[in-house]
Amino acid sequence: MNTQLYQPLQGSDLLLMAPELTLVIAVIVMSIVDLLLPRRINRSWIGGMSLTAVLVSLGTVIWTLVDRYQGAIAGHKVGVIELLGGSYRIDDFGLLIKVVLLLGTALVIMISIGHIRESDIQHRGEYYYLLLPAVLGGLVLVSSTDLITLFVGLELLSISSYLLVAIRKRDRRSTEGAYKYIVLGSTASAFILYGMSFLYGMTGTTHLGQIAEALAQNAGQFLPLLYLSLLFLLVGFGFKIAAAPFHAWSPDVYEGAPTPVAAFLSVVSKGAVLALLFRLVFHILFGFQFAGGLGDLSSAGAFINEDLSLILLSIAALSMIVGTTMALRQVKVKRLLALSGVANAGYLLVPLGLNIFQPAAWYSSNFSTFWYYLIAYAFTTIGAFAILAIVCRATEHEELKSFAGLYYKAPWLAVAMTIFVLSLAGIPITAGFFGKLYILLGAVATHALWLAIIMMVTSVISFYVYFGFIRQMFMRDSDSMSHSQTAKAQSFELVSPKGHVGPVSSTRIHVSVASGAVVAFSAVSVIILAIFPNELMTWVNTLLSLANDIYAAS
Amino acid sequence: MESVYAQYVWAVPIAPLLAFLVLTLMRCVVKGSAAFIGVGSSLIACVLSILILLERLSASTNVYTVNVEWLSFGAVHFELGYELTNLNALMLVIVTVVSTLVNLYAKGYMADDERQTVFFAYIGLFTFSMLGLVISPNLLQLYIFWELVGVCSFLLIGFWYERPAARAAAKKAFIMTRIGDVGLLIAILILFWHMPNHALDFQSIGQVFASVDTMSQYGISAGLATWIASLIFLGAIGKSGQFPLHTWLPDAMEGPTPISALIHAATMVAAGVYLVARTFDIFQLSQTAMLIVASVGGFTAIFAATIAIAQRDMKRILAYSTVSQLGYMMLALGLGAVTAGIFHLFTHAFFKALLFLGAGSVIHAVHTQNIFQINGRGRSMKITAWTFAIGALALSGVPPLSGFWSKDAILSAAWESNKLLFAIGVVAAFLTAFYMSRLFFIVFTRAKRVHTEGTDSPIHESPAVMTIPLVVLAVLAVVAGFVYTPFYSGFETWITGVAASDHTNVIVIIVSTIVALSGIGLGYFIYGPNGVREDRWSNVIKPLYHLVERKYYVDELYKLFAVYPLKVLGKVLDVFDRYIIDGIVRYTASCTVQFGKLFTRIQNGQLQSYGLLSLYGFSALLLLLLLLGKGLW
Amino acid sequence: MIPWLTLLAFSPLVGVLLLSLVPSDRVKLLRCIGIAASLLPLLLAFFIYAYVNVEGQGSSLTERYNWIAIPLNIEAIQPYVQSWAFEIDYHLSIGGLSLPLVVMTAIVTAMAAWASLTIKQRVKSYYIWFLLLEVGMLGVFMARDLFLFFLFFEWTLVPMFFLIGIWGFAKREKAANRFLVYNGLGSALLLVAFLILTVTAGLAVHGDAGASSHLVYSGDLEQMIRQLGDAQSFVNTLPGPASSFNPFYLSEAWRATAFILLLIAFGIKLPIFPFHTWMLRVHVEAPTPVVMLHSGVLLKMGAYGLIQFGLAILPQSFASWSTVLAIIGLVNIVYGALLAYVQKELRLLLAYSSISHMGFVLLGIAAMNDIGLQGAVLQMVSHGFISALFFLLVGCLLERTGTSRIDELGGLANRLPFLSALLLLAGLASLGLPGLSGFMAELLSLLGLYGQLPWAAIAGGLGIILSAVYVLRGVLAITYGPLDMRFAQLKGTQAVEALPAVVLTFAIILIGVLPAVVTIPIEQGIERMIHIIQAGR
Amino acid sequence: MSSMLASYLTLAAILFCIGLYGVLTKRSAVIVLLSIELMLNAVNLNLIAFSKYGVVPSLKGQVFSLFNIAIAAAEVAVGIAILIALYRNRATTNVDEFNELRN
Repeated sequence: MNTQLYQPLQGSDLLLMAPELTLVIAVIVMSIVDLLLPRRINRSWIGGMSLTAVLVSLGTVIWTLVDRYQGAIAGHKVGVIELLGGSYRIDDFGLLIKVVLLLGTALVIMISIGHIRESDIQHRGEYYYLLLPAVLGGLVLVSSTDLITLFVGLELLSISSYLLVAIRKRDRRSTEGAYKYIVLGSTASAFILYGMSFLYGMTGTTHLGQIAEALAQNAGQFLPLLYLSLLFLLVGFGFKIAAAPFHAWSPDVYEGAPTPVAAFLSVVSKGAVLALLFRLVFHILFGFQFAGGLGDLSSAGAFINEDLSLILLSIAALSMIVGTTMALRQVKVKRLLALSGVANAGYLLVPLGLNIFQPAAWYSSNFSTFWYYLIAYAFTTIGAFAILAIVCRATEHEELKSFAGLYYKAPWLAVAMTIFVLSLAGIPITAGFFGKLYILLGAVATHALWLAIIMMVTSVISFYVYFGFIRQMFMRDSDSMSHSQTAKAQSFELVSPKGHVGPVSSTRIHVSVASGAVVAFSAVSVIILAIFPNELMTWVNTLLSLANDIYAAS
Repeated sequence: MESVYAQYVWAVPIAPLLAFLVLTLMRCVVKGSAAFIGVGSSLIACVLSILILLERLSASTNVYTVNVEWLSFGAVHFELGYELTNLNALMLVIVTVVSTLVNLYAKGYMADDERQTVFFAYIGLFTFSMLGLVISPNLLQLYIFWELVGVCSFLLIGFWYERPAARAAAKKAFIMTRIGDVGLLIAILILFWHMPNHALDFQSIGQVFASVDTMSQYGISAGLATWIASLIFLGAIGKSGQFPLHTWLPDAMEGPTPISALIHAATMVAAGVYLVARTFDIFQLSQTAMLIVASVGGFTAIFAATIAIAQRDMKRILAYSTVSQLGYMMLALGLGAVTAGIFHLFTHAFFKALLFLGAGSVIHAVHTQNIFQINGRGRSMKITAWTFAIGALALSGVPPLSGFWSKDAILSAAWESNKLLFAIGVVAAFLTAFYMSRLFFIVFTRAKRVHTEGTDSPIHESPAVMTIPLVVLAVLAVVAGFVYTPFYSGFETWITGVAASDHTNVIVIIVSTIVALSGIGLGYFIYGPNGVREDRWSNVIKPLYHLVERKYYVDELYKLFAVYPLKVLGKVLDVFDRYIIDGIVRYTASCTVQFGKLFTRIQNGQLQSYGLLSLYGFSALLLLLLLLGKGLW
Repeated sequence: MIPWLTLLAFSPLVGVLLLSLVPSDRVKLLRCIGIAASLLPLLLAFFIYAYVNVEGQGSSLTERYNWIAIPLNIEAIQPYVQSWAFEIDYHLSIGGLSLPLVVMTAIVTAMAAWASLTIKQRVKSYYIWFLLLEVGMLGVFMARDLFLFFLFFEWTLVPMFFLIGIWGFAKREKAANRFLVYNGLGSALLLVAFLILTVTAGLAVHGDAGASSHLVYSGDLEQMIRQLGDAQSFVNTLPGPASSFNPFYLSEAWRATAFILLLIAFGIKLPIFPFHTWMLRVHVEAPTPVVMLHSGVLLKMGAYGLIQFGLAILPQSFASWSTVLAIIGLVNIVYGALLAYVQKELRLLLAYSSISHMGFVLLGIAAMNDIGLQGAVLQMVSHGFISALFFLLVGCLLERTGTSRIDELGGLANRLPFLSALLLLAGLASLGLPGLSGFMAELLSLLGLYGQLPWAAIAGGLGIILSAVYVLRGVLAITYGPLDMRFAQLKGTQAVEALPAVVLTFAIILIGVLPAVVTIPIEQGIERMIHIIQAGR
Repeated sequence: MSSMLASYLTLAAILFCIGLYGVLTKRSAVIVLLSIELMLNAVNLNLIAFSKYGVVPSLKGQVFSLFNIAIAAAEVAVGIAILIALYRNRATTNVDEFNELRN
């Protein structure tokens, strides 16, 4: 084993790591070129270049997946490929998550191309090639099975994100947000590390599979320590995914960050860490599962599974409640979306937290529901951020009021926003609805009824929040006349207080091609995902096996 | 014998229905000839029903029934159809004759009203419903038409809708009768579930309730029969204005007078009596129910008669008289004398319609209903006065007018079974004679003593179109009684189908004659042309007089014990709904918002407090694990 | 094979498409398209009604396509099954109780579209949302898959939100919000209940039991009814070890939970007593054509769901709770009536009267026999027409007088005879006059209930008196009495406005005279349901 | 042996707590960053203690701590950079005054 650990990278492995390597090369090339080119030369092409890099990376991931899928239906499933002494692995879990991450990044870059102005961000080249290491960190994160690799990936993602938030360095809010982010983020990293150190201490290894096996053997001895370390880990990761009560940074940071970066944080960063958490949790769960045997309630492992599930679901429930209720009175759109991200982190935590190893349930489709919700969430949120970028640019403030009368100014944008809003609220017929439905199915199938009810009730409360956009877009005028004045004015009219005065503002809203494409693509995807999920979900289900792809038995 | 006309019974109600439809749907086209259509259609119905009656008189044919399925699923088989019995045939004639005459009369009475078309349409609808009620072969169909006549009555009471009083009266009529209707409805529910095959037709009811044995054979206990009968009677109480649901009937006089004659005197209000007679089999099996019917009837007879003594409104006096006479009929039924009850219904229909139309004729001329304002001015209307006198005498029970015979039949039945009820009947008869003579003398004979109005325009007799019905009805009021005298009981046999013996009872004849004459005499003594003034005697018994004048405060009691509590309850619930139920909803909503605000407050921009929050979260999770964690325990 | 039901459900979309192509300033054209588009489903509904009645109910139309089939992970039960999927079928059917409700929906919607001529602002988007709402309503009454039903059910919230929020009266946004959140809560609980049923009774086993079986979680209504009808044999066919424990078993606790969730979920829509406050504001704030739909059709979705997706699936629970249902029904009837009695605003009066009338539906359901259920359905259809007519007239009234407060109006029969006559007729229908639609509905409900709970039926009779009290109070106060001088100049009714009123009146009278038009098409469906109930006992 | 481990762990825990305390209470932004370093180093101490005296001693812990040191350096570098940018905008390093982003 130890000899394997120091096994160098083989030539053939290069191909397997093509997605990551593409990004690495692109970053290096771009930074060098950016450094060498004279100042006066326009850097906008760098955006296109980084987009290309991400798309190439995405292409290789999809190509690998297609390959593996064809293998799977032909009957010879391609197994997990372990690299670098088992610390890095190419499996279907990682690949599927990478699709979401890369797709999300690509869309974020497209928003940026339409959104970022020279006046705003002086170093546009830097901006674009900082996005790549960030997503690269995400890719490493979801593929690693060793605490060290994992931590490196996490920090790559985090540090790049800190920088991205601070990219508007002349902006007071941007730097303030970045400072908050880095202080709290580093503290969270310290928590994660502290938790990891105990895991290592109990097992003497940093390989996830070996940790799981060792814990299955001797968890009973170190139970308080194990719980403590798990708690430290959960606090740290909870911070990274902005789950309540570790969410407080996210509204401030999102508000400070440029809109595309906020989108990146809420989708790519959150998705990658969630995926990692998924893997981590299932390692521990599976470890006990294999030690105890099917439905064996006597072992300590079964209890640990239950407790872990309880903790995760509590965080999930709290996130939903806090995220939703805090958003009720929120008038700043970015903060609102940040809080929506808190609630959605809660929803995404549910498939992780469901205790599928209790004998009462045979349900084990956690990953496919998780993945479906993640991609639905990615499209919806990025679409919403794209529109936010367009609208706030036009109205030059970021309050909910900036959406007022959008229907008159840009009807199609309003329609697209309606789709995203419906999806966020979980109303048919959108991907958001089906995502929640599938998660809920799992919750009910594993008899976590209390969670199902909390989930549904919070999503109903969120109706009020999200329909606030609709109220603004369709029921308000874009002039500054506030709602109360309108209502008052109309209550005096007895006879026909119906309807509105019609389109008043003639402010044209400029929609760049790239942003428009993101909006259109996201909106269509949200609908398509909802109506035709069969193919995609069959793929996921055929490819993925919880036991093989997530659990890294050494 | 083959029935010739019986198979066309369906056409009897159809004629007025067509009139209604034509008048409603083609209002603009037929505007001028509304009265003609009304009279014509009811005349057709009248002729046809007389033919049917004659046919049934000449040969005692069997019950003729036709049914078509109306609604059917599972165990439910509701049928619509018609049934012809002797009782029905008689009722058909009563209804159509009165209806025809009233239509004719209304042509004159309503000549000036611009909503004539509507009026005749309503009458058509009413006649249709009443006829449908009469020929119903089952209880459900009867109930349907029962409600329809109710709504027609409601519409016609409120015909002059601008008057708040008419609005209130219409509403009251509908709601009060509805209370009774619900009783009937519940009776139907009970019957439906306890009758074999869920049958509701009268023939099956007759079979099941033929005797105590058959009843128990079908698993119906005596107690249940009492309940059914009482509930049916509750329906009758509402419709026929029996105590305590009588208050709507006097108020219903806000409607046009022809309507009062047709609906609130002759036909609809008698439907209760008809209903009891029709379901008499059930009543017969329950002593309790019979006693209830008799007591309510007897009490109402005397109760309403006393009220009538002190009223000043001409139509109201007649209305209370109607209530009282309906009580009489109920009394008869309660005593088991179905024939007597029906017979009184028959005679009462004519003379009471006559009285109302006569009153209408006077009112039409003098434009007031207050008898003290009319104050003898009716004397110049000769035909009206004479026909009214005939009606009053018939009602008072002066031999040999029709009222005498029917009242006699009831009193003799009472004499035979219950002396107390007989006494009540006699007192009521005396009071009837008294208040009728009071009414007649004040309106038609009193000398003009006070001129309330400055210029007293001369009073003319009403046009022929109004007086002809009066004359016809007067004739009927005289002769109708000879159908069933103590010396001839063929009518009873014909109605009940059981051979009956004559029931001559000399004592009763003598008593009732004396009572009627003395009542008239007392009335003449007080109110005659040279009578003493009313306040002489009314002052003597002032409290009692007030009590009677205010109708025993029944309306006030209703207001106190039904209307106000309902209103107060409604208001209380409204507050409850607004502040408690909705309050909880709003409170929940605001709690949610407040909960969100709680967290928002932590969002103060200080990164260190964010860190602290996370630390608290960490501790909370630790606590959760310590408390609930299964692994640690 | 023409997919008639799909055509019916989605035919309003034709209108949506056309409307979106027309520029928004051509108001007249937009209105024509809107109305024509709502006539299209009406024609189809009539056609289907005739077709089903001619061909007999055996041929009741059904359409079924596989739609969503999400494979589920089977690693946890690998040895016992080959595959496992979660399926949502696109399954429409007109059988059961649906047909009369579908026809009613189509008629009321078309009439409401016609009545929407009063809408002056933003006509284009109004009709688009209006037609989208119709899709949802028609779909609700035809869906035979729990989740498909839910999709349509939940979808109706969105167009309603817009219709209330944009075209409503002064406090429209508040009303829209409250409508959305309150009803959203209802449908959220509904979804949980549906999922409980799906993960237990919704499991179908295809193929042999043992290693080669294919499991399917599905929300198929028929299958669920079948399996719950014969719970014992169902459990035995399940895969896996014949252990004492089976995750697919619907335990008593879960059954009760599902029942209560269903009751609350549909109860909010119906609405039943403590959950009714949301509808008051909608009645007052929404534009009257929308209230026609809301009160006429949307409330019926709750009642329909309670029967088709509650009673049919969980007959045992309903049977053991029937007394409670009856009591709730009685409370609804009396509470609604008493509150209607003291309202000063006609629209609120009608809202409370809806609560009262829907109480009869609950009584019919509590009866648990064919008579009661027929009564309940009849009441749904009848109340649909009556309240639509009422609100149509209220709309005309508001248009003219600017108020619908009872204490401000009076004597309108003088100036508006036609409108007043219809108002009176609607009132009479609402208080259950024979010959109009309400009578047979209430009679059958009570009749059925008497067979089950005699005391409740007798108490329900009280409601009949109270309904007369409040209806007459409201209607007579407006139409009868002396005419206020303010209204001396009111214009009479125009033929354009009169048409929908006449159609609705005709429907009310038709059902009153021939209730068989409603009862015959649902006879078989109800028979089946009764069979299920009796088998469950 | 295990007593050695316990004292190392206790020391690390104390360090971690001091660091956390510093992060949560110190007003100077630089000291806050420094406190984070303290926390990270507490972890390193932990790792090395485990790697030497742990239940299953192995070299991996030391390798891990090396990675940590490198990453912590990067983190602090970025942190200081951001702080400088922030200082340029605000002319203060007082953490309390960084509260422009709030509700």
